[in-house]
This record gives sequence, C-alpha cells and structure tokens, in this order.
Amino acid sequence: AEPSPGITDDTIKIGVTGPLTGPVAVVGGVAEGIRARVEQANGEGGVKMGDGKTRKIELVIEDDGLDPQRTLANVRKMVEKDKVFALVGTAATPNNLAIGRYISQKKVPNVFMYSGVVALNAPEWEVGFVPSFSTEADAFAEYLKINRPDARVAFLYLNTETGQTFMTAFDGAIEGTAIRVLERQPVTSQDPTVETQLNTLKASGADTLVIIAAPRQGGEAIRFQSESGWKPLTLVTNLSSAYPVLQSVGLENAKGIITSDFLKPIVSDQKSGDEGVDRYLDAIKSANVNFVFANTIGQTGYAIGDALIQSLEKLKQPTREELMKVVHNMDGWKNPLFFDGISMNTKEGSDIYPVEALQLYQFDGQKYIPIGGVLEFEGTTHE
Amino acid sequence: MNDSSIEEVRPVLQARDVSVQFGGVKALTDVSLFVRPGEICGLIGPNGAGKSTFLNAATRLVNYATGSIMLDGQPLEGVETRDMIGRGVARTFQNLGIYASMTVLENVMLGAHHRLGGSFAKAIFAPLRARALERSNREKAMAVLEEVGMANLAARAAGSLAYPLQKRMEIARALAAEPKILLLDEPAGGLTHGEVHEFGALVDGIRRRRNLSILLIEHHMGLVMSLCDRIVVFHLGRNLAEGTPAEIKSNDAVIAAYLGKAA
Amino acid sequence: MTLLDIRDLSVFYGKTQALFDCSFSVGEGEFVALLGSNGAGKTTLLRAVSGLLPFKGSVFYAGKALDKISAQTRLALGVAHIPQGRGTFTEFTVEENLSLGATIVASRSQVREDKERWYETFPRLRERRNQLAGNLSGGEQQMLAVARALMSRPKLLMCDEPSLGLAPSITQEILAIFKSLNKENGMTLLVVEQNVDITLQYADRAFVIEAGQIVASGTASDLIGNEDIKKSYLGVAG
Amino acid sequence: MRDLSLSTAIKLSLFAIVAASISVFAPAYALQQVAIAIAYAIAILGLNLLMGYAGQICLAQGTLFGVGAYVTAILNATYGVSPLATLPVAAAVSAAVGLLIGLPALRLQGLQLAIVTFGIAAAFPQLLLKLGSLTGGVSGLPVDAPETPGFMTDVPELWLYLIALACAGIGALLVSRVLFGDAGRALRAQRDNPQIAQALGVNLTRTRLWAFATSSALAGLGGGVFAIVSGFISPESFLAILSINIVIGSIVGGVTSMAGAFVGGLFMVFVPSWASDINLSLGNLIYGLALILIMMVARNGITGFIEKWISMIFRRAAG
Amino acid sequence: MSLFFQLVTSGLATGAIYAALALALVLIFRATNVVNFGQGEMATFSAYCTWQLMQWGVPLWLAVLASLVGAFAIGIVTFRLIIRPMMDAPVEATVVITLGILVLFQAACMWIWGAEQLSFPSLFPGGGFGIGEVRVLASAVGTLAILLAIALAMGFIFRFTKLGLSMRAAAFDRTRSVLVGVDVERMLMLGWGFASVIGALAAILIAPRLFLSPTMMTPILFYALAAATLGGWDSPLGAIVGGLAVGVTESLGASYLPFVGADMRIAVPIALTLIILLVKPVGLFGSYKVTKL
Ligand SMILES: Nc1ncnc2c1ncn2[C@@H]1O[C@H](COP(=O)(O)OP(=O)(O)OP(=O)(O)O)[C@@H](O)[C@H]1O
Ligand SMILES: Nc1ncnc2c1ncn2[C@@H]1O[C@H](COP(=O)(O)OP(=O)(O)OP(=O)(O)O)[C@@H](O)[C@H]1O
Ligand SMILES: CC(C)C[C@H](N)C(=O)O
Ligand SMILES: [Mg+2]
Ligand SMILES: [Mg+2]
Repeated sequence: AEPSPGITDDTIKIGVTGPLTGPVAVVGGVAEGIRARVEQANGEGGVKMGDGKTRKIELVIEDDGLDPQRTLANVRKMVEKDKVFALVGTAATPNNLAIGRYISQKKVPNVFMYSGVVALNAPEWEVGFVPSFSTEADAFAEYLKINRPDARVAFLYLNTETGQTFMTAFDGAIEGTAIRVLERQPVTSQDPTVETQLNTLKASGADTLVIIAAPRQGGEAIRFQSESGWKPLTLVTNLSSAYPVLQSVGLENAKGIITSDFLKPIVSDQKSGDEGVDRYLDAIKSANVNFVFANTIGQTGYAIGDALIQSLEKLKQPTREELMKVVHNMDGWKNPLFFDGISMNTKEGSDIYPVEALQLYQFDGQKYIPIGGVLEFEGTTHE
Repeated sequence: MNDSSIEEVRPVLQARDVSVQFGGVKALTDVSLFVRPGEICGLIGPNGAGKSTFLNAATRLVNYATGSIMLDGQPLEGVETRDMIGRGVARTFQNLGIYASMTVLENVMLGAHHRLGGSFAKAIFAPLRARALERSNREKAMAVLEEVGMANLAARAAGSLAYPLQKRMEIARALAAEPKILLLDEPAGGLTHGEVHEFGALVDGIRRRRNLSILLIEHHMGLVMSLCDRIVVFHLGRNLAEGTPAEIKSNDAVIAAYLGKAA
Repeated sequence: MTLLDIRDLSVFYGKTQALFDCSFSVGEGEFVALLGSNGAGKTTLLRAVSGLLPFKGSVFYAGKALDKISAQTRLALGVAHIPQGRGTFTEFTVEENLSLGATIVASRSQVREDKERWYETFPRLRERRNQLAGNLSGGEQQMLAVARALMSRPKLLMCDEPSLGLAPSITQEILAIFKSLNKENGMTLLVVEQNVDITLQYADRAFVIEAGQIVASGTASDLIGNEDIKKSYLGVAG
Repeated sequence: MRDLSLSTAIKLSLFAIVAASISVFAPAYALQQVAIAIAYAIAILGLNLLMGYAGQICLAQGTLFGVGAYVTAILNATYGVSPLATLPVAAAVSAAVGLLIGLPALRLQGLQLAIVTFGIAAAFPQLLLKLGSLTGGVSGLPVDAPETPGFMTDVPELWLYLIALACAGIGALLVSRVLFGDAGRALRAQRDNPQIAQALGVNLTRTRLWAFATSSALAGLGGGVFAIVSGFISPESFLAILSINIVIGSIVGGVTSMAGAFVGGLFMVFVPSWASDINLSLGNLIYGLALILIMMVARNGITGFIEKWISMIFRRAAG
Repeated sequence: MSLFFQLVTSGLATGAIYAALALALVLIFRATNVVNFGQGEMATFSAYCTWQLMQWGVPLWLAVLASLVGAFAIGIVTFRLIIRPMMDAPVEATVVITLGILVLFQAACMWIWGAEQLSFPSLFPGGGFGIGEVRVLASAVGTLAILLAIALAMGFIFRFTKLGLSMRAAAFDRTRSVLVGVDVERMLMLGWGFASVIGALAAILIAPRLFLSPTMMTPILFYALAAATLGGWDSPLGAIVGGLAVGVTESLGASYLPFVGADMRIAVPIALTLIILLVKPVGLFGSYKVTKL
C-alpha cells in the first residue's frame, strides 16, 4: 500500500499536544514521558518496524495550555503542515472531543489518548490508554464490598465528565449492596481551597471518603482527612495519589490512603533491579524531563511512548489504517511500567480500552503496598 | 426679595430660600436670586461664598435641602441634571468643563447634543439621517465659533488652547445649546485688562443678538460693574446685598466683605 | 546680589518653541513681576526654572547652574513654585496639603509653627482643615496653594497668576502677604500676573514678555506711567 | 475632512489587500486560524467601543463571546437551525445578557466594574457545566459546518474565512456608525467627565447601556462565528482567561482603533503559539516578555504605534 | 450548629488567604496607583526562593528573611526596568504590562522549579486546636495575626507618617508632588519594593495551605481582587475585612445555598461585592474621589 503521510523509509513523524503551560501544566508530563521513551528508542538506533525498515521517530510537540481550541489548531497544523503520521498521548477529554471530527475527516490516528473518560467521538481513529474512571470506580466499589460492606461514603468529585463518569459507575457497582453514598461535593480545578466541601462531607457522618480530584485539591483532601480529626477510610483516584502529591501533603498525613493504579509504584530514583523501571529511570535522566521520577503522569507518558513503539514494531504496512488495525487488536501487550499481571488488550469493533485492570494499593507512610490481587475488568468498560 | 420687581416680568430663573449642605458644611443658607429675561445679572461674593454652589444647584448638579428654584415659573424639583440644558439652561464651569482630548469643534458640537439625542439606535438604524444631522450640527457649531471669534481654532485640540480661550470655547458650547439663560462661572479668568474689555463687549453682543439672560459670576470688578444690569452679592452662603452696579460699589457691607479698600 | 540669573533661556514643547533666548535677572530680596498677555510664555518660564521643563541656555540660582539639578533639589535650595491652576492635592485634606508643602522641612516644630501661622492668615483654611482640598471653592484652593508653597519657607517664590479666581480683597491680601514676606523675611518674589495695575502697586520691578521674548523691563513706577508699553503689550486701555 | 476620507480609503484598500492575500497564500489550517482570529476581532471591536470609547472596563467579554457561541451551537445542534441563521440570534441574546451585566455599570466605574465583571467571567464555565442538559456539559456541543458553495468545496476553510470576514465587516460598520457622530461624542464625553456630560444633556444610563449592548452584541456575533469556524465548542474554551486575553488583544491592538481589533485578534491566536514554537519550554516566558516589550515600545497599541510612524513619515515627506 | 461554626472558622482561614494577597494588591495600588495583576506570581517566585534556600540547608527563618530582602530587590528591579519607563503611559498599557509580569513570573517558576506542587513548611506549629467540635488551625490564626499587624502598620504609615503621605502624593500626581519636593521615583520604587515584600510574606504564609506551585496564586486572584474591592482599594484594613467576608460568605453560601453549591460558590463573592458596591461604590472602607465643578 501507499505509505501514509508522515512516514518515510527511515523516519516517522508523530505529533503530541498537551498542556505544557497553564494551571494544569503537570499534565504536560505526558508529553515529556513520551519524549523520554522516544529519545531512548532513537538512541538505540530507531524502531525496527513490521515492514522490516528501521525508522527514527520524529516527535512534534505542541503546547495547547489545555484549551481545546488550541489543541485543534495544533492538530491541524501538525497534520497539514508538519504532516505527522499519527497523534499520540493527546491530553484531556474536552481536547480529544474537540479534534474528534477533524481526525475522522482526515483519517488521522489519535492513539493512546490521556483521557479517562469513555465517550469519545471518533472511535475508529482513536484508542485510549489509561483505564476509564468507570473502571477505577468499579475497583473502589469492589474493595468496599469486601472490606467495608456497610460503608457510608462521601464523595469529593471533580465537577467535569471525570467525576460524573466515576460516580455513575460507582453508583451502578454498589447497587444491591449495603453501601450508601451520604454526601457528594463537587470541586473544580479553579477552587482555591476545598475546605468548605470537606467540612460538609465530614458533617455528613460518612466513614469513607472517596476523592476524585486533580492533584491540588486531592492533596488538600488527603491532608484534611488526617488533620481534621475525621478518620474516614480514604480512597483516592490515581489522578492525585502520585508520590509527589503525597510528598507535598506530608507522607505521614497520607498514611493509610488507598488508591488504584496500573503502574508499578516507583518511590526511589535508585536502580531497583526491575528492568522496566530501570530503563525508565535511565530514559528520563538522559531526556532531562521536567517532572520528577515518581510522577505518575510522566510515567504514564513513558508507558504511552512504549506502547507507541510496540505498535510501530507490529506495523506491517506504513499506513494509518494499518496502525489503527494494530492498536485495535492488542492482545496481552506488556508494558515496562505496568504492574505485573496487567497488560493491554483491545478488540476491533468492541473494545478500544487497552488497560482495564487495576491494582489496589495502600500507602504505609513510606511507600505503596499492593493489597489483594489485580482486579480485572477486561471488556467491561462502560459509561 | 424685592417682590414688586418680580411682578413686572416673570423672571427666567428664580430661586427662593435655597440651602445647600455638604456634610457639615453649610455652603448656602436661604439664598434667593432671580434673573429677568434679557438681563445680565452679576453674582459676586468672597471666595467660598457659595456662588459656584448656587450654579450647581440651579443646574441640578447638587441637591438643595430647602427652598425652591423655578425656571420660567416651573419648579426644578425632580428634573434630571441632563434635562436642564434641554429646558434652556446652559452653563460654563469655574474649573473648566472642557473635553481636552476632543477638538474645539467637537466640544462645541456637544453643546447641541440634547437636541440631536445622540441615540445609538438612530446611528445604527438610520445612518443617513444621523449623518445629515451631524452635518447641520457641524455648520451651526462653526457659526457659533465664528460668533465668538474662534473659527480658526476649530480643529485644535481643546486641551492645547490657552486657558482664556478654553473658557471662551465653553461659552461657545453653551451657545450651541441655544439656551434661554446662560450661567457663566468666572468666564474672564486669566484675561488681561484689555482683553477683559473686549470680552465684555463679546458677552454683551451675545446677549443682545440672542436676547439671552445671563447670570455672571466674576471677580473681575471692572467687567461686572460695566456689564451687569443688576448685581447680587453672596457672603458666607447668604444674600448680602442686591442692586445696581453703582449701589453695590458703594455698599459698605460689600466693600467690607468683598471689594476691599481700593476697588 | 543676583539670586536668579537667566541667560538665553529657550524652551521647546516638542518642536514648537515657546521661549526665545530670554535673559533677565532677579536680585535677592526683590519683588519682580512678570507681565505679558496670554500665551506669552510666562508659565513656561516658571516651569523651566522650577524644573518641570527642560531648557536650553542657562539659569543660575544663587550662583548654581540649575540645568543639572533635579526639581526636588531646587526646592531644597529654596525655589518654590505655585503653579497656574493651583496644583493642590485634591484628594488630600487641607492639613495634609500643608504637610506636603513641608516635605523638605525636617523640623517638626517648624512645620507646626508655620501651619499655625498660615491658618492664622487664612482662617478659611483652618475651618476646612480636615476637608478634602478638592471640595474647596476655587478661591479657597488658591489660598491653600499659596499657603502650601510658603510651608517650605522658600528663598525664591514664583507664583503664577495668584489673582486668578480670587476676590479682589483676597488678591490684595495675598499680594500684601507677599510684600511683607519680601520686606520682613527678605524673600525674593517672581510673580506672574495679568492684573497689571494691582501687581505694579506691590512689585519693585517688572519684565514684560511677549511671544516668548522679553520685550520690556523697568521699575514698577516707570511701567505704571508708561502708557506705550501698557497699550502695546499689556492691553491696558487708558 | 477630505484628508479623513482619504486616509479611510487608504486604510480600507490596505485592509482589502491584506485580507485577499491571506485568502490566497495562507494554507487551509492557517486560514481557519485566521478565521478564529477574526471571530475574536469582532468581540474586540465591541470591547474597543466599550473600553476605548465608553471607558467602561468589562472583563466578561469572553463570557458574552461564549454566550454567542453557545446560542449558535444550541440552536444548531439541538434545534437544527442552519448555522448562519443563528448569528443574529447569538448577537441579540448576547446583547441582552450584556445589558444585564451592564446594569451595575450604571453605578460602578473603572476598577470596581472590572472586578465584578471578572467574577462573572470566572463563574461562566461553571454555569455552563451546571446547565449541562442545555449546553452538553463538559463534552460540549458540535456545530455543523455551514453549507459551502459549490465552487469552494475543496477549501471549506476559505468559506469559513469569508463568513468571518463578512461578519467582521458588519461589526466594523456598526461600530463606525456609532462612533463617528453625536452618539460617539456623547460616549467619549461621559467617559472623560460624566458630570459635565450630564450637564450637556447626555443620558448616562442610556448611553452606557447602549454601549454595553452594542459591545455585547458584537461579542455574541464573534462567538457565533467562533462556534461555526471551530465546529465544536466546550466550556474549556470560555474560561475567565479568555476575557483577559480579549482585553489583552484589544489593548495590544490599540483600544481606540478598528484596525487594532484585527491586530488584536491575530495576536491572541498566533503569538502564544509562535512563542512556544520558538522554544517549547520557554514559550510562556517569551510570551510574557513579548507582552511587556510590545507595550513598552507601543504604549498606544500596535496600530497606534504604526499610525505614529506613518504620520511621521508623511510629515517628513511633506515638509 | 457545629457545622455552621466550622464553616465560619474555615471560611475565616480561607479568607485569610485571600486577605494576604489582597493586602499586597492594596499596598501597591495605594502607593503607585497601579493594580499589579502579577503581584501574586511575583510573590510565588519569592516563596520558591525560600523553598530553594531551605533545600540548600538554610534554616526556615533565615530563608524567609533572605527571600523577603530578595523580594524587595525584585520589586525595585521590576519597577526600574519595566514600570518606570511606563510611568506616563496610558493605564491600558500598564494593565497589559502587569499581566505580562504575571505570565513571566509564572513561566519562570515553572521553568526553574517545574509544575509539580511542593510542600512548603509552615511558620506556625502544625495542626490546630478544638473549640468544642470546631477545629481551628494554628496557621490560620497566626496568618491572620500577622496580616492584621501589617495592615495596621500600613494604615498608620499611610495616614500618619511623612513617608506615607509622600507615597500617596506620588501615586496621586507626579507633577504636583515634584513641586512640593516629593521624590516621586523613589516613592514609587519604595511602593513596589514594599508591596513585593508584603506579597512575598503573603505567599510564604499561605503556601503551606495551598502547596507551592507556579500557579498557586491564580485561583486566588479573583477572590483577592474581590476582597480588595469590597474593602475599598485604599484601605489595608479593608482588604482584610474584605478577604474574611469573602471567605466566610463563600463557605456558608456553598454549603447552605443549594442552588449555588460548591461548584458555583464563586457567585457568592460576586454577589456580595456587587451588593456592597451598589450601596457604597468605593467599597466598605474606601474613600470617594472628588471633582469640584
Ligand atoms: N462638595 C463639597 N464638599 C464640601 N464642601 C464644599 C463642597 N463644595 C463646596 N463646598 C464648600 O462650600 C463653600 C462654597 O463653595 P463655592 O464653590 O460655591 O464658592 P464660590 O462662591 O464659588 O467661591 P469662589 O469664588 O472661590 O469660587 C466653600 O466654602 C466650599 O469649601
Ligand atoms: N504643553 C504644551 N504643549 C505645547 N505647547 C504649549 C504647551 N504649553 C504651552 N504651550 C504653548 O507655549 C506658549 C506659551 O505658553 P504659556 O502657558 O507659557 O503662556 P502664558 O504666558 O503663561 O499664558 P497664560 O497667561 O495664558 O497663562 C503658548 O503659545 C502655548 O500655546
Ligand atoms: C486532571 C484533568 C486534566 C483530567 C481530565 N479531566 C481527564 O479527562 O483526563
Ligand atoms: Mg466658584
Ligand atoms: Mg500661564
């Protein structure tokens, strides 16, 4: 077949857009993580692709400040001017929604989006990456059903699709159990503080606090539950349970919180003997990334970069259609940063969510300790 | 005050027992004053006597606590500031009320605003009519500038004029409003002696041509005495005296309070 | 002894020249009037001397060349300027205005003393001491401007049209105050005025400025008698 | 007078040349960007009237822009109205909302008004989320592309660009009608000194409300165009920062200049991304420096700066 | 009922955060007639400097002291380089310039220290104490006490000292100030320096609550502006009262007004500000400007 735009015999051009600046610049870590993995691969000579040719990846990174309008502008420029082969790791839901129509029109793959929301609008040309928030909700519900079957839950939720998706799924999962939700309070990423919401949640008499919020507010909530004399069982979304967040809160304040993740916990920048983690540490060091090693967003970026490279290795023909075929038919792909037992699986036509398993962790004041086994939700991602 | 004189012709402007207070400061206490049609009435008094405040009250820029002010026999209570000019009261300001960044012509054209209405609706939906009005307004404004001898300065920025010319431009703007009565607050400020004479002639000419009533506040005694038909004197926010220039000039109370020894 | 010596002073507003090579001097302890019609350049001259405008030529004050000296320093050297249009701090109280007038005065007791003195002179200001200057009547503000300038106890007081907006009796009073400061404290005065007749009653000497140039000068008594000059430059009819 | 119409003619033809060459030389993706810049420019035109001439600082112009965008999107996505037909409605609804926002302006001035309106801008995205059933919440709303005339189906962006340009033309006409006449004078008069203006018979209430309404109508029109050109809108596009950016665009372009509105719109769209093109990690540093340096060099905005130079050159040539 | 008191208490704590930035805004406004939108970001930069010094092993108090001195220098340099050349530029230009300062300092922090939030040590003992069921944070009490002291000192200096009078005069009118011998540039420079110090102190006080990050001040900006407006832009004490009023009403409104809720709580300070301004357009403690006709 005719090669698609953006690919030559020795290079392939890939576009990344994300918020490198602005209030959620932490999410820019995705782009940085991808860059680290790609530079690593290029440094090792390039990617030996399925058609037998070895290509170097040329990354085009653009800053969109999380403004969907700028995301679209960046994508158009990358597609029409820079002629990228595909987009990877596009951050945040509204931004992916904004480019949906355009990428379907132009038939440009938008792979391994950094978005935890299920409903998108160009499924043929997209594939997700991180587990949906509904998956995380299921995992939390699962934990409660076993460990606190009569939990009285208070929700602090991000007032976007993120929080909505999470709560809808959670409500569905606890149906028919003795678990009750007593109070829900929204937060926005613009809220200066969330004391008010937390006070109201505390006053509800709940014994379980579920935190679905961006790092700043999530961190504040973690601190609150330890400071306020309220000692609920605290479940925190992985959006705001990364080690650096806990550091900012004070590790002792985070003791006992429970979170779920598909990544291995990394709490030290020293070689651990785990090959995947060690290669990651090398990569981010030589790429001189702007996040710290323990940042899960950066790790996710690196994992996305690795997934990209794996898909290219399997690309038999240098076309965009072929790429979509590959990423829509993943069967148990491994990833260096994934927790053992979690892999990527998709099925063309029915399942575009590569990661649908989570591991629960509890923080012991120093590090995350896995609790229970991997929770598998393969093929069950729902609204 | 002098009731018999009021009977003769109805005054254009008549104030009775007007008091104005700013917080604890009593700026005016029960002052009365009237201006007959076609008359130039002088209003003098020491600094802080309340002259400007009276003008502000008469144009409804400040509220008066008691008393009444009537225009053509109509009470002004409840009339909005912005409607005063439409009722025929135009004024100048002691501390200059000019628009420094606009041209002289624009300033003068603003005088006719109350007649044109300056409505956005008209400008947007009836642009041709708005443009025609604008043209005729400009011509009239030029004519007024001609009348005060400032036509050659029409395109200058008002702020760049010398102080006395700015004051004169304010008069032109007031005239563009085609008022019945003109209230002038120290219009001759900054003029030299000779210029004051010339200025007096200008004001008198305007009054005659347009058959205007004028209330004139000035500290320039030569001008006031030569120009005014009648003079009212305020002191400490009250009426002190009233009379013809000759009477005022020789009024001991006025000399003591205001004129000083060598008037 | 000459206190203020102005030589070939030229001032430009952008490209337009307002003063052309003006030269004159004011002796210490003199009361000098600067006369001239509108737009002659009187204000410009004062602004140049007090440091509000840059100039060409030279201005010496007590033997010092002023061109490199900042406005603050000029004030400290004793040059005070009461600007046209008063320049009071309208959003400050009368009292604060007087305090500001004494910015360069270090001695608190002197400030207190002087305030008392000017309140004595202008009882109106005392009545209004806690009122905002902007709410004063025009003439009251003029009094305040004068009192404020005197708070720094200047050696050379330049006053731009003090009579503007003042009642005749107050004009006389202020000129009389100037005169007595001049006589008793030896303060040098340079007063710009339109009100020629009254000014010449108090001044020792006068210069006439016209279209940016000094066109005449003389003692006050000379000028009062000189109908020619009065007619052609000062517009005083008969 | 003749001078004035001559310079207007020169400006207009210059504008036409620029507009035409953009449509010829700009690649499709850039053309769409330019169309978005023009949508912002329409809102800036309104803000210039309000801020530059009426002297009222409104930090909610982005909100009114958003109202317009949502009116267009809702009418189109929910009720199937053809996109272009929604534009007058978008302008009208925004005008009405603008009147409401303008009410406090009758009593508040300057800084105080700026801050109250800024608050409204900050609350707007939350309100959009709260009214999710109407606005589509965080997922936003799609907008149909307007039907492209046959001969340009290859470059639908060109059609979008022309639509934006036409709307901007209407906006500019509207503003010029208001500004160059008695209404405009009254507007400036109440800005420079409201008390004197009142004494001259200016109805402050009416003048200010009209200024708000006109400005908001233009914001709404711009927003509608924005929705059409983007094809998709969501609350994230109308955060408080948008209102700030519109104000920046207005000032950088020149608050009292109509051409400045276009400069400002282009500035808003292109300069931040150029800055990050220069160096990805220093993008905002460069942008911040650019803001400061531009204002230091061109304190009356870019058009003010250019006009100063042009008139200087003319004067040189003449004298 | 205990929820009510808890909401009031934590509203006060949050209000103290708003008041801190508002105080710096009011100071610079009073001293230079400029609303410095970048004040918060300049302050964040100083807080990062403190953090950095501590990373290098400097003890907290010394680090704070050093950064406050540094903040003074930053204020002065900003004035010299950016503001002084623009002293007689139109106000719009200044608005963009201060927004430029905001962007610049935020970008600088992000470039040097990254986007991640960091923990910042509190000047006060951690935790708090309970009054009945109500929990009071020691840091909130401490912050408020310091702010109050600063506001009173500022008010005193502005009103009763020669320096304060001169600073106000310089902000009011340059020419007039020059004529009475006020060193205008120096006053404005001091204004920038002091405001920068107060801002830095504010940032150091509130960073422990907000976590240190380049954008920590951004969400506060509107609330601080509202607080300053509510209190009246020329009153330091007003800034504190305004900040606390905003904090408490917002906290109560978010909990007790169901149609507002936590997601629309920003409507509460807007409404409060609007109502107060409609009654008193210059704010609670603001003074009216005068125009004599
Ligand atoms: N807004 C105000 N607040 C407080 N006092 C005021 C206000 N306006 C005027 N006054 C006071 O009222 C008195 C009268 O002032 P007004 O301006 O009417 O005097 P005037 O007769 O015009 O004096 P002048 O000849 O000096 O202009 C003055 O003592 C002044 O201080
Ligand atoms: N800021 C300025 N810009 C340009 N030209 C100016 C400026 N100020 C004054 N001029 C011009 O300089 C000349 C001298 O003005 P100046 O104010 O010194 O005159 P004056 O003698 O004080 O007049 P008046 O009696 O009206 O106060 C005038 O022609 C005036 O137009
Ligand atoms: C924190 C946010 C950037 C996450 C975003 N709401 C998402 O959909 O992934
Ligand atoms: Mg008066
Ligand atoms: Mg003068």
